[in-house]
Amino acid sequence: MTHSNSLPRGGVIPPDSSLISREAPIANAAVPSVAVIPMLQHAGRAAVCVVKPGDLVREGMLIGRADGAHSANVHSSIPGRVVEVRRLALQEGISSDAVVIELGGEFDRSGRPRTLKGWEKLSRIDLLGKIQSAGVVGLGGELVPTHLKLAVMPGKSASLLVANGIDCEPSLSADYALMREKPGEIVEALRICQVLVGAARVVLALGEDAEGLVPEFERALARTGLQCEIALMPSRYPQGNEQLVVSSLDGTRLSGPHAGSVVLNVATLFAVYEAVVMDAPLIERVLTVTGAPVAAPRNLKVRLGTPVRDLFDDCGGLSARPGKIVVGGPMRGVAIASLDIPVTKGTAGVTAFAGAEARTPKEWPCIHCGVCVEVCPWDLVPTRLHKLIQQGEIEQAMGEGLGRCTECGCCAFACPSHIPLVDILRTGKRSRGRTVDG
Amino acid sequence: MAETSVSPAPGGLTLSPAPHLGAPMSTARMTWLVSLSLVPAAVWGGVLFGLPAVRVIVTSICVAVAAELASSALFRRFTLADGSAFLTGLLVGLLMPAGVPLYVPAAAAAFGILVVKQSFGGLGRNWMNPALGGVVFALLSWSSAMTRWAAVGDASVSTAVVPPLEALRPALSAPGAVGRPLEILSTHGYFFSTMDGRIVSWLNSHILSLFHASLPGGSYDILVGYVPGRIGEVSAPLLLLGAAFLLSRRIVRWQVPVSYVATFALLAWVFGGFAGGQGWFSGGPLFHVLSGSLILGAFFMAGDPVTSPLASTGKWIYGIGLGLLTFLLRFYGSLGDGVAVSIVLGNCAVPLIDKLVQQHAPARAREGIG
Amino acid sequence: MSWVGLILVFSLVDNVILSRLLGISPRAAGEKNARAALWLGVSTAVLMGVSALAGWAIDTMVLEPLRLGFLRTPAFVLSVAGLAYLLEAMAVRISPLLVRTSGFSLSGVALNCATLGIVLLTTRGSYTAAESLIAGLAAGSGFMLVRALMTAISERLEIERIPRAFRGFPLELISAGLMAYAFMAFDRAFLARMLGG
Amino acid sequence: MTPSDVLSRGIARDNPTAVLLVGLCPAAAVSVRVIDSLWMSAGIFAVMLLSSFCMTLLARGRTNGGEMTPRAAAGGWLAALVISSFLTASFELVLLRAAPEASAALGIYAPLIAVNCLVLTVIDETSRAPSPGRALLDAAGKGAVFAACLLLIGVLRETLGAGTMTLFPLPGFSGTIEIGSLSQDPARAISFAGGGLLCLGYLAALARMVKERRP
Repeated sequence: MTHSNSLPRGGVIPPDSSLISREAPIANAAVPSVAVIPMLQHAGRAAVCVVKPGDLVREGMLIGRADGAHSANVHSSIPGRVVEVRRLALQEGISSDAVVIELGGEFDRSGRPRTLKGWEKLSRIDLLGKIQSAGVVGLGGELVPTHLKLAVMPGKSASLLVANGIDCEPSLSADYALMREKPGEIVEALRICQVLVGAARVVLALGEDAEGLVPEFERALARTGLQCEIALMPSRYPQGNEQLVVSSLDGTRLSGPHAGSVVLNVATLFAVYEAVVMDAPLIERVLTVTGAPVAAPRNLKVRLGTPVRDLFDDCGGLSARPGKIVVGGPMRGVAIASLDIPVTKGTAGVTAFAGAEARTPKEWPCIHCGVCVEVCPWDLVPTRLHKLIQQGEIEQAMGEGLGRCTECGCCAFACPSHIPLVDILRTGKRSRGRTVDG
Repeated sequence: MAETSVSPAPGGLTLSPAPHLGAPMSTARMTWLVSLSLVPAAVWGGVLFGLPAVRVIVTSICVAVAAELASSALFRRFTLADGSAFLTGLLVGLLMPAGVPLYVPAAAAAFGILVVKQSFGGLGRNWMNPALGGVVFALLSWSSAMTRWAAVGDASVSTAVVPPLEALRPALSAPGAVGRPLEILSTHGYFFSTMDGRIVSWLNSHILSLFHASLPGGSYDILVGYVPGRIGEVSAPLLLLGAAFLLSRRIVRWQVPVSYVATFALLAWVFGGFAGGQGWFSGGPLFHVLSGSLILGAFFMAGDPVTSPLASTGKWIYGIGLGLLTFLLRFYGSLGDGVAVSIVLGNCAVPLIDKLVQQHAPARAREGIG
Repeated sequence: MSWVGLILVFSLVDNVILSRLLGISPRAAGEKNARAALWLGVSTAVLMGVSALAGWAIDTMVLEPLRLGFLRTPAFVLSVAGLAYLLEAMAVRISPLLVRTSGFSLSGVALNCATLGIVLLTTRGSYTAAESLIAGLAAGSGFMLVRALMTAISERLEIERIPRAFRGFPLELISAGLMAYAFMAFDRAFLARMLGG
Repeated sequence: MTPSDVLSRGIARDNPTAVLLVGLCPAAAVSVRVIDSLWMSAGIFAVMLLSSFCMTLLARGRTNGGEMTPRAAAGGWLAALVISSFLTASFELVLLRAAPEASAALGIYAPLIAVNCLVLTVIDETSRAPSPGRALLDAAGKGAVFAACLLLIGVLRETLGAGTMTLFPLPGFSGTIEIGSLSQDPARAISFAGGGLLCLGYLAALARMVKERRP
């Protein structure tokens, strides 16, 4: 069962700057000698640190306990000794405590034979508990604890369960690489989730460029007997967005969060598999290291807490002095000031830009060309919104839909006047006060 | 401009907001490319009408640039680099007849830049096309000077000095004028080039006779643009060449020009025949599309992003409205060929069109929730 | 002149704002509300139509027979003010909320000036009662059409960065001037050709 | 709603520049010739001052310092309209006698003086003012500014739009000055209604600039 669905409207096709061979195997990144593990790697409040300097920690040991509904557990990704707990600036305006661990001692898991645990006999509560305690959060970017998404009200069931295999950014291919290497595991995790939510319809959504993976998945599905459609979607950014995937599948217009549908990124599903079947906490993830200055861009499996600096060493180093380093992809990634920023659960990729690419182009006046209106997937009028915000008319802008903006970056990408529309819209949203979690 | 958080980090890394990719095209480049794509038509006009035409174009460009510089000094911001003043000057020049006294293009360019554009804060903020605003000002002020045509070819034949479209109106009111526009012109002694005579008669006798069809005299001249007229409007093929370039680079969107020309041609075909003493469906759509400044106006001025609607629904409404207005004003109006003034009229309605189309958009989004 | 001609002359050719310069005032904030704007438009057209009719009645039935022509101005001024007051009172009855929240008003000075202008034009033009009514209604529609266009333009300009000296009323006037030039395409010769041929 | 709110609704009373400009709009319609601007200014000036004077007399008899009741305000408003319209009618008659040609040129704009924004606002202000003498002086000042603005617009529009200056005809002088070659090919568009609106717009911008320079 394979069918194509198009983006309801808008979207852009950015130049594919992924310089990596998507087909190359995922390489294991070197274990960092010092891991810096922030307590804030998820949507809610930062986890409460449960270790202190001098403590010895084992690989996969709990070092931060979830604090509140949207918070998640944090585990040590390496064995060793806690050197210090310090404040770390993650990005503009956001900082959290981070545990600094110096590598030492033995690995409990890595390199040891792994035992599969049967999960069919476990209760829903046990399954959700395993996922929760492993600190699994949505790895596609939203970083909401996964057990919350899977906790369907008793007696109810979801209408739609989607395994989202579309990479969230144009030049990242970590999700693709994971799907190529672990189709069985992903399907198994999908089965677990289906047991939990009991959806009427289960769909595996793939990008058009991943058509080659369809036979492999069909075999895996046949083995397990899971009733699941495979849907191919156009590779137009931001097709990987959760709401867009759902509305493409439903054929409905865009609206707020879809009640009754559960969308899980394939990396998240793999983490669910590890948590349930392997009893392993989330301490590593696959990410893409790319960009012109990177000598050998590739997909890496990286332990959380590894500094970005180390990743480049695993990719043959930097061939040129980069002008800008971005955590994430080119459309939504956050530029970082220092290479010491660690990899966290949300890091789907690291992109380096050469000096010339990093220069911000000259800004011209808005000429009302309407390209931003054309590309906005959310039916907004970014040119009007940004002018309203600059005039201080935030309420008016909210009335015209500012709240629906997901900062996907299409408008600013397409703007011929190079107006930083997303930045202005984001400022407008922030100035209206922080939105309440949940 | 907007306060963006672009700053070099201590390690020499740039910190700028996402997205980190951008459009390769820039607004200034787009504007200069529009000017570039007008060059072939401008050169044709220069060759056809000689030195007077060059003088008109140079005057209007110089005045436009000077006016832009003056307002730059007043508002303390340098805006010449965006190319819009040059383009306005060029368009004003192209919309003038070659024989016009030079103060007319000068006044039109100055009015366009200072009143129509800079009073509103410069490029992107004006709601009326500066070049057309200037031209309409000139049309209203100096209507007779705006019809001082320059001769093409054999200047001793008086009719060769008037553009076909202008010659058509008196010819139509003469008794016994029946037929398609070019036929009426021929029977009233309108002068076409000898080249035209040779090519059309060869085509008629060698090829079209096989299909029992014939072309009226003047077809070749009209198509190639070997006729009197405003400097930039005469050569339809060269204008279309420039337009094709702009469309292919997505500098001009196709919706407005295409719906504009199509609506106009349809109306001219259906109703245009009445003026020639005939009934329905007998107008000369091709003649009317190729004569006057319709193509120049549709692609280079109606397609101007600043003064056309944002969304594509609005663009269609705008284009169809322009076609209707141009039809009415060309067949019944008094201001030239009706193109300049109908686009200016259309400009007046653009903010309202945008408002109505946008008021529609949130309603659509609400449908999804409900 | 035919009915169509009469309507076109009073709505487009001799537009109250663009060619008579009547009824111009800085935009009222209430007009942002689309429904209020529509209401105001309809009632303005009605006010102008009824006033023109009343003006005709006063002129031909009272002032002419009694040879009181010199009293025209006071009579018209008072009748327009009275009618505006009446219509507004009716609007308050029909939809009190709309009137209160939107700044809906039929008795503004500029509007009264425009209405009086219409009355003067129709009575001087020696039209019949029906023609006066139609002319008034047409003038009112033309007034509101231009008002709607200008409102949309100034709403677009409102959010732009514009030199401070020009913000607001000055640009509304300049925009109206440019629009007046554009509307000169609809002249009497155009009407004559279109309706005659 | 009391009729005294009428003015505050139509136009902000505390913004004299806006009142002046809104009042100028209908007046500018006749500013095609300098002479017409002069007659129009004269009409506005006379009607405004005389009706203000009448109103102060009336108001003095009626309100003895206390707050005006809505009914009194309504009566005052009606009185203002009656007075200004009768004075306007008188001005029309005078104009018809003194300068029939100007009367024709002013057309419907002469009776419109009765409901001119500036005239009504000034009448309203003077009838409320504690010291009528001062208010009348104030009104005269406003009338002078109005006349100057209208004259400026008239001169601009006639010189640029027609290349002439039309003044009073005197013995040995036709009343019209032709300005060099400009009268051959004037920018006729400036003498159209649109030109009047543009002049008003730039005048408004100029007024804003002057006001901001001098806080």
